[in-house]
Amino acid sequence: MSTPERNRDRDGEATFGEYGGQYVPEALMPALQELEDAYERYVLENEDGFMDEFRERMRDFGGRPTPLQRADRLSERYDREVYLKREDLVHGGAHKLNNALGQVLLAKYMGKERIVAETGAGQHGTATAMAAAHLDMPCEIYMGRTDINRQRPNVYRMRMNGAAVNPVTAGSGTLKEAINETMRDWATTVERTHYVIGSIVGPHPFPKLVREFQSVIGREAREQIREKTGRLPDSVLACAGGGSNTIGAFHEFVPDEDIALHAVEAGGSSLEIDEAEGVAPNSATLSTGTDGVLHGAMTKLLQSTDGQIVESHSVSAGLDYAGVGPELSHLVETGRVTPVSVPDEAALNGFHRLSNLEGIIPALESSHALGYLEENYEDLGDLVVVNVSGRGDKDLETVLEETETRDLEAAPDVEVFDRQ
Amino acid sequence: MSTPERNRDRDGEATFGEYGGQYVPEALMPALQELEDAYERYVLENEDGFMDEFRERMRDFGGRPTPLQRADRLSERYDREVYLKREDLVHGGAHKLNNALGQVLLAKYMGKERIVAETGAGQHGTATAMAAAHLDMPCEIYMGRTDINRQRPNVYRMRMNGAAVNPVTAGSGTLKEAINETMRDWATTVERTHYVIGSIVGPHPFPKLVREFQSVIGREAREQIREKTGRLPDSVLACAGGGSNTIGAFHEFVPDEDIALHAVEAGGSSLEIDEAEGVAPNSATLSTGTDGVLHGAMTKLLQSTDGQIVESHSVSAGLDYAGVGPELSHLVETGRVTPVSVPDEAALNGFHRLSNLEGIIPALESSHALGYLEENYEDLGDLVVVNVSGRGDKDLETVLEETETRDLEAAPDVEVFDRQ
Amino acid sequence: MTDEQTTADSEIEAAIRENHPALITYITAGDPSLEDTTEYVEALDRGGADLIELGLPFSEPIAEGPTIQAAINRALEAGTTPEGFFELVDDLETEAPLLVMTYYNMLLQYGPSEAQRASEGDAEKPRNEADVRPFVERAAEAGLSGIIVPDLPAEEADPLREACDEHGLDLVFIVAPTTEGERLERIMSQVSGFAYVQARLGTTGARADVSNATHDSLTRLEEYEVPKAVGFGVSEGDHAAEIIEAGADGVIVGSALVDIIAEHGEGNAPAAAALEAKAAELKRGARRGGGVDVPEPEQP
Amino acid sequence: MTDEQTTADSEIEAAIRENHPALITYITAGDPSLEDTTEYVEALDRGGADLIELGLPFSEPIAEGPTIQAAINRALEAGTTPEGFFELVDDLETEAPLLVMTYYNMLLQYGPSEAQRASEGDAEKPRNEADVRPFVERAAEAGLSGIIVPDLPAEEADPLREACDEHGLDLVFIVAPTTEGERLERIMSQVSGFAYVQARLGTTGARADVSNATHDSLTRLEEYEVPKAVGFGVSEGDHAAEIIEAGADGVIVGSALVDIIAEHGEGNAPAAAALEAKAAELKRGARRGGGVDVPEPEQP
Ligand SMILES: Cc1ncc(COP(=O)(O)O)c(C=O)c1O
Ligand SMILES: Cc1ncc(COP(=O)(O)O)c(C=O)c1O
Repeated sequence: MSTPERNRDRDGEATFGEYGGQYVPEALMPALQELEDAYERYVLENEDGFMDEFRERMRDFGGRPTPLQRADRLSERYDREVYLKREDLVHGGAHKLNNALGQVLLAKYMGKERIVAETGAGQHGTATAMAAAHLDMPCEIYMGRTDINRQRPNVYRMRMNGAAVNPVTAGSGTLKEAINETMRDWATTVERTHYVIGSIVGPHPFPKLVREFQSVIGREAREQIREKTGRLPDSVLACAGGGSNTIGAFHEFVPDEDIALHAVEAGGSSLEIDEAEGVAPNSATLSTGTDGVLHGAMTKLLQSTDGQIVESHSVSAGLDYAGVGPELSHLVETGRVTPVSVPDEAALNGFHRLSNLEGIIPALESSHALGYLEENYEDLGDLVVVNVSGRGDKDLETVLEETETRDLEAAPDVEVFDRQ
Repeated sequence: MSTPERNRDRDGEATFGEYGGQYVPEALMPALQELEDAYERYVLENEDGFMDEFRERMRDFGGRPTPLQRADRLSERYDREVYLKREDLVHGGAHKLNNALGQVLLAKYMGKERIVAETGAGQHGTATAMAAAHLDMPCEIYMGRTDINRQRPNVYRMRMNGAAVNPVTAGSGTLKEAINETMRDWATTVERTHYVIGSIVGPHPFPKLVREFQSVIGREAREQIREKTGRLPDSVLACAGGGSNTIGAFHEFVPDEDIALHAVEAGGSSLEIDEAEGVAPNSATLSTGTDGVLHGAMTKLLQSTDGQIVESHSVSAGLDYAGVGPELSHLVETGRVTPVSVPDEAALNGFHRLSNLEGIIPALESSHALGYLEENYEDLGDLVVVNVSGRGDKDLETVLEETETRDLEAAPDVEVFDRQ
Repeated sequence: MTDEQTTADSEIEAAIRENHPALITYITAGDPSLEDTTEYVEALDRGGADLIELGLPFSEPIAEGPTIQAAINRALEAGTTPEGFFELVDDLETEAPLLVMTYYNMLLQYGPSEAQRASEGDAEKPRNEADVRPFVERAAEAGLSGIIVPDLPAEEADPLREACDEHGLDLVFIVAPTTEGERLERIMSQVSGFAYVQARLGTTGARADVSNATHDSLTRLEEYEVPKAVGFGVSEGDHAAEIIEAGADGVIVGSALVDIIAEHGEGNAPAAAALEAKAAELKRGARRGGGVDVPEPEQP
Repeated sequence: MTDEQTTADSEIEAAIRENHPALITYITAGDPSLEDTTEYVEALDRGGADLIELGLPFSEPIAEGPTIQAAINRALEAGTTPEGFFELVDDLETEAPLLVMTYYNMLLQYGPSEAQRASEGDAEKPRNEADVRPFVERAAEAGLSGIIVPDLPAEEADPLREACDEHGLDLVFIVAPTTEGERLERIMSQVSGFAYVQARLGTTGARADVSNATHDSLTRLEEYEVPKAVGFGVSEGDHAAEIIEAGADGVIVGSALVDIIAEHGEGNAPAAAALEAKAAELKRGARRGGGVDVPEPEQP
């Protein structure tokens, strides 16, 4: 093995402190064991050169390494050095491919014949479809009917990459239902199918596996910031939905205790849960959630006192999830990661600000980290790294609509939005 | 200067053989001389470290170098080695930023206070708006009213990057009119304004200047193919509209006389010009055009026998131009570059094929090169490099519409296109 | 504790053995209302169910097929809560022992809230170890005989196993077609009441045939003493017969019954009658498979 | 050839000097039809135009403002061709000499087509050097006195300059506010007929004032013998007066006349009358500026 730090991942534990575990139907347990075995052999031991191939494909197909860019105008604005990790430049437009390609390749090494995945807004689905096309793997994506109607372009992209998109009509037809449905497919076809989970969530070994594929973000950033500034950052900011870009950005910095790690969640319109309606007008799971089991792992959740999962909300579809990766719950619980959140408005302003000042249109997800930066830069030290987890082309319509109804200080003139 | 090859560009000539020149209103001539001077000092001599800064920004902001990827499934399909130059991974989604960033930076070095640019489908406009935002330069983009209505997302992107988008209502409200209007703005404000032209067209020194910024494509590709295969390619394919990605891909290979260079033009629906209607149902300027002067340069054109410029047509908006870079005309005239074309259908099939087989959704422009590859691979030698000049997310709607009405062999099932 | 001991202590195991071949039925509590559930449970009891599983609805039922998922949604929309569920069970008087089937998070969250625990100075205790006790205690108090948690594999079951032992409840585990070797042994050493043999890969839901996996699983389980009941996809008397013939001690039927409830809509005596008839059909099928001959009922 | 010689040979220069201060008018041939153009040219001639520029429409008029661009589009839509244009000029009989104003590509393409030339074994000749001759020859034959090509700077003008000399046509160059030093000298050594002084940066189009750039340009040009006429934005008699006062030998008016044509639409005698009146107003203005007092015309 080439990277000795990775030994931290070889603890053989299915949990991170009290979080994690494997809360899944019995039928899936053998598949998880098989996956754990593959994770150890191919990912941790680089058996058959798996990691070499993964890295090579992420370079040639995925466009890695992504740059770490000094944000000149943000640095000036905040009177400190601000650097952006440009995951928006990864093929497909977000960090999601790091994980999708890793898992599809692993499925190939494991001899699986078929890939399934869930998707909400379509980001993980498109990344998985791209990876599957690239590696010639049949691929089916489960997507809620409501999401399908809201995210047509992503549906087309998946179909053009040759993936089947299976509409999920149950419930509200969004991400939660799509995950449930994918689990069902997997439970039925587990022997020949790999489930490419979309974030660092789910039962062990998924959170570790996904971390392994995503931690390239922080590994590169660490090397790049050293090269550019001769030092390590004072703080690292990343948005957190399921938390894959978050752990991806943080992992290599976790041992450096004096580097502040801020996981920026979607504050939505309010941090309170409406118990009666079973609705959280936010997705601030780390900041406000309570411990429980969802989708295979013990973690922090948005839930009612009875234990029902509530509907989360965020202007950003990719953060709109009631759970979060168990490792993040653990890192928050132990104080290593600081959970923070900003409301929808701050994220929208962050979106406009980066577009306008730096010529980078960030994903609405990533815009949360930029919104937090604006409001809290004074507490972040002299050298700040922000993970721009994806590009915002997919969010244009949403931003236009949301900007029309609000008075956003960072938005360009309203006539921009003359959508005759 | 670090790259000695560049001496070839220092001939001080305003023409490429009989093509090129400076056919512009007198008022612009001093600005062209100023630009020529700046081109020689900053670009060719790297004065004040201009080229160093350009390269650094293209790396950190633009995401260069882009990968040269082996296309596994195309290689198998065609039984030869096919490599893709991944310009689709450049920030903004196309090679256009190479030029836009170079010119905006040059304008800054020249002390200009303001940027104008034309755009057709919006690709050059968005690239320029991004570059201008990044470098804090006020920016106005001229865009035909018809194009504005057809390309709303690109209009939004420009506005979000803080650029003004000025609708051009004259004529058919498309690219030609936008260029005319931008020239007018420039002619009025020339002392403080730089016109960021969008391809290797226009009066000297634009074609050389743009070549200088775009030739990074071929420079990287040359090094990468050597590293990966130990040799140089037998042929290089690039689509050609104005020809900036084309010259960009070819320039470093021009001296290697045994490498075939194919400029793939838009064959549209037919290669004939309808003189009566003043319409060419194609944009195959190099293949079918005649010599004349358009937008400041002597070059090959789609024109009536009287000398009126005809309306070109292509399913791909970025190739839809009645002119072409004078250097390409020269390279075609001297036999160094082979002009070829494929019809709309072949490009659409190329689009679907790459999406489906390789997990890369190419721009419809680039899809022309892929369409040509499919039909002519046997004549291209053992090692082929195809320039994927941009990504196709912008083209989804067009491709859906065009696919619905045709019987395309490479398209996925029709139900993909259920657009309820 | 040896197998023999478990066997001896278990009300559930006793019910299966005494009524061999046994019929185990599942419906979702609160679908379409808790009042209706009372009626339906009584109907199943009358119809010949030997054990009755009651689903306590959870919002993310990842092991269920569309039928039961829809029933759970109806129950949640009707406002079914754990406390309402337990009150229902408090009042039920059936011959057949009752089990609760629910997801692990429902067990974890039952009891004093984090805030309450904090005010009681109890917040330090890690929830995932401590918190299943209040649920199990209340289940026992309500008279439930066992618990099935479809998202709790044996590896994670220690806390619940302990709590169940403490309160004398059976903890039923599912044995899947993919469960083999060491894992099978581990599960079989923990199971009590009966082994829930999953007839096929996939989720719950009525199907038209009996899978080969059922036969294989029963063969793998032959050596174990604990009764085996087969579920997932059983919908007709003939399936029941076939399964019992293959060596099972009981059949478990859920989706087929939930379908009946769904067809009849809200608060419906005919639904109860239909459930009773269906239970009778299934029980007859099981008996037929077990070689116990039963005459067809008279046509009405 | 010295300035003096040029001066002596030039019909255009003579027209300016004889009618000093001169009015030079522009309209687009074929707007809205070639028949109308004949009428309009005659009206301008009557109204007092001393030189008449006729635009031969080109599809990409990058030096024009919106007004003339629209006129060009109307002319093209009406089917105006170079041959039609020359036939129009063939038949025109005006006191004022005529110039053609068009873009370089129109000159290049005129004459035998590439296919024709190929069949005549002539295709080898590079078009950009050879091909302006047929146009110039035909222009001379039609009786045109000069040529203005707004997208042809002096640097690219050698072939055309030669052809014009050969056929005795003047080649008018534009001097822009940005034209200085060496470039100015070069242009002034090539110009014949008059120097077209561009009043301001930008494109053609009627404007409400006279720019400072005009004064600066005229000062820079003082030392040159050739007549100077100022255009771009001149629309009223008062502008004309001011420009002549500043030292110009003539004013050039285009957009203001094209506006009149556009207002009146197709085939319109009133348009001709209005053009004549406008020309008269402008000519009076020019004379006023030149100190030649002219009484206002009687109100109708
Ligand atoms: C660009 C981008 N960033 C962030 C996220 C959130 O996911 P995670 O928290 O797993 O990084 C998403 C999810 O779709 C995304 O598309
Ligand atoms: C992706 C892409 N490729 C190619 C082109 C054609 O331009 P050029 O021929 O200058 O490369 C365009 C123009 O918009 C483009 O967007």
